[in-house]
Amino acid sequence: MTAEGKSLTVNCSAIMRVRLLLFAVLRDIVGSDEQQLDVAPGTSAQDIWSALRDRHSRLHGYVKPPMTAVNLEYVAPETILRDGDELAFIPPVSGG
Amino acid sequence: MTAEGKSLTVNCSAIMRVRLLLFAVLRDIVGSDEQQLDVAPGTSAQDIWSALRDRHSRLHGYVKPPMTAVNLEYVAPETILRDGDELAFIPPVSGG
Amino acid sequence: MSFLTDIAIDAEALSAEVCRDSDGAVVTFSGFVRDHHEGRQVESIFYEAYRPMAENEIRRVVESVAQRLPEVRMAVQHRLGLVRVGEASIVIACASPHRAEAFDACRALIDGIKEMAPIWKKERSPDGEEWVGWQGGGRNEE
Amino acid sequence: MSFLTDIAIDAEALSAEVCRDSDGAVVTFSGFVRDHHEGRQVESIFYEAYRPMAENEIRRVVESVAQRLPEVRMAVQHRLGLVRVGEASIVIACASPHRAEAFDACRALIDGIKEMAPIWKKERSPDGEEWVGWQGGGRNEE
Repeated sequence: MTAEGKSLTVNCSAIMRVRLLLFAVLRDIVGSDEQQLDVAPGTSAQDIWSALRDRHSRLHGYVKPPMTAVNLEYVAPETILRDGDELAFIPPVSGG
Repeated sequence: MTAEGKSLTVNCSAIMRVRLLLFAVLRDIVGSDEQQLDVAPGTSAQDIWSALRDRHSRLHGYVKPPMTAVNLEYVAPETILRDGDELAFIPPVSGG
Repeated sequence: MSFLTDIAIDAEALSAEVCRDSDGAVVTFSGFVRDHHEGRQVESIFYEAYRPMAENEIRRVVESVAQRLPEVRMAVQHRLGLVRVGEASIVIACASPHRAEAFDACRALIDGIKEMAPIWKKERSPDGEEWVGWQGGGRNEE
Repeated sequence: MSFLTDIAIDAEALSAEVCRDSDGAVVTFSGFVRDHHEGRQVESIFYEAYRPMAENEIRRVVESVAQRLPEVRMAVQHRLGLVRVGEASIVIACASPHRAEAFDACRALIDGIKEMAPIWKKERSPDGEEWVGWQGGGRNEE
């Protein structure tokens, strides 16, 4: 796994593009609100989280992501991503 | 028991004065919203109701009054009245 | 302050009255005159009260809720006289730091007031007027 | 129609929007920014949302309540951006022929929206700013 600039690369043989959105405290931790990721077929949301976690010490304690959404729907973190997906990790919500 | 004009006399040896208030459908049935009653010591709210009932056919089926209030408080119909009391029979309420 | 009013109720003012900066939740209940009741068309409702007793009974309901839920601030206005379809006959506002208590208080207030306050309504429909509920002519004992 | 707004919410307009002449009850919930939270003084809250998903999730909550309580008409507005102490962050209005359903729907909506909608708040106090709740730095598995 390599990490160049702001882009987060999970697999070198990537042939799919996934858009990662980051909100609230996660955006502050990661330092950006959106990243374009090139990922290999078979990559799960959990795989992306694990890569994110490896790069940010405040996330080290979190083996699992808080909540995961793909294309505006809550999904299990094990969900396999597809080309063009919009992925978001949802920090615990506090609306209302 | 005698009934003259609008006043309702429960006992001829009356020495107490009670104010009877009538609301909503009861006022319409009785034809007045307020009556000054001369009653004997020991007269209960139930006694007043029974006299009222004898005089108005639409009340004949009601041995008991709907609800009874003396001096702005709900009371049991058996409550003995005292001089100066304000008595009201409360038809089932429908506020709100 | 009186719980009864002869003019239109200002719901917004009632909410503002109870809500402090330490309150996170305001729940309101508004009762409106409906355009129908038990199959009849309704044009307006005339509300009558045994005023001093209605004030007492509403205060008593408010006090009993306040005792159980001391963090909630409450306001109640019940309208009397002629109320037209679409106008509010009662508005209740409950403010609290948290929402559970505000919902609880608001529901308890309207239930208690409907049960206890000596207030009656006469419906006016195209066919005439009629007191709602008990109208005499029946019986309560065999 | 959007459930999210960047300007002050008009609670009265929201009630008027849902209430028809056949409705006897309107229950509203308003969430306000409080002047304190967990011992800290609060001056304002900044609300952020994953907007398209928040719209979807709120619509989903509304639809699930509508399916269970088909007689209730509902309106929801959640404010985003900077909201000061004493201003409403969310207003919900539920109108129904009878009050039980209106209370039920209103409570279910605020509970569901608070649980599901991807919306976050950052508190601004005299000491600085802080996201409420989860802030990283802990752990979720041994």
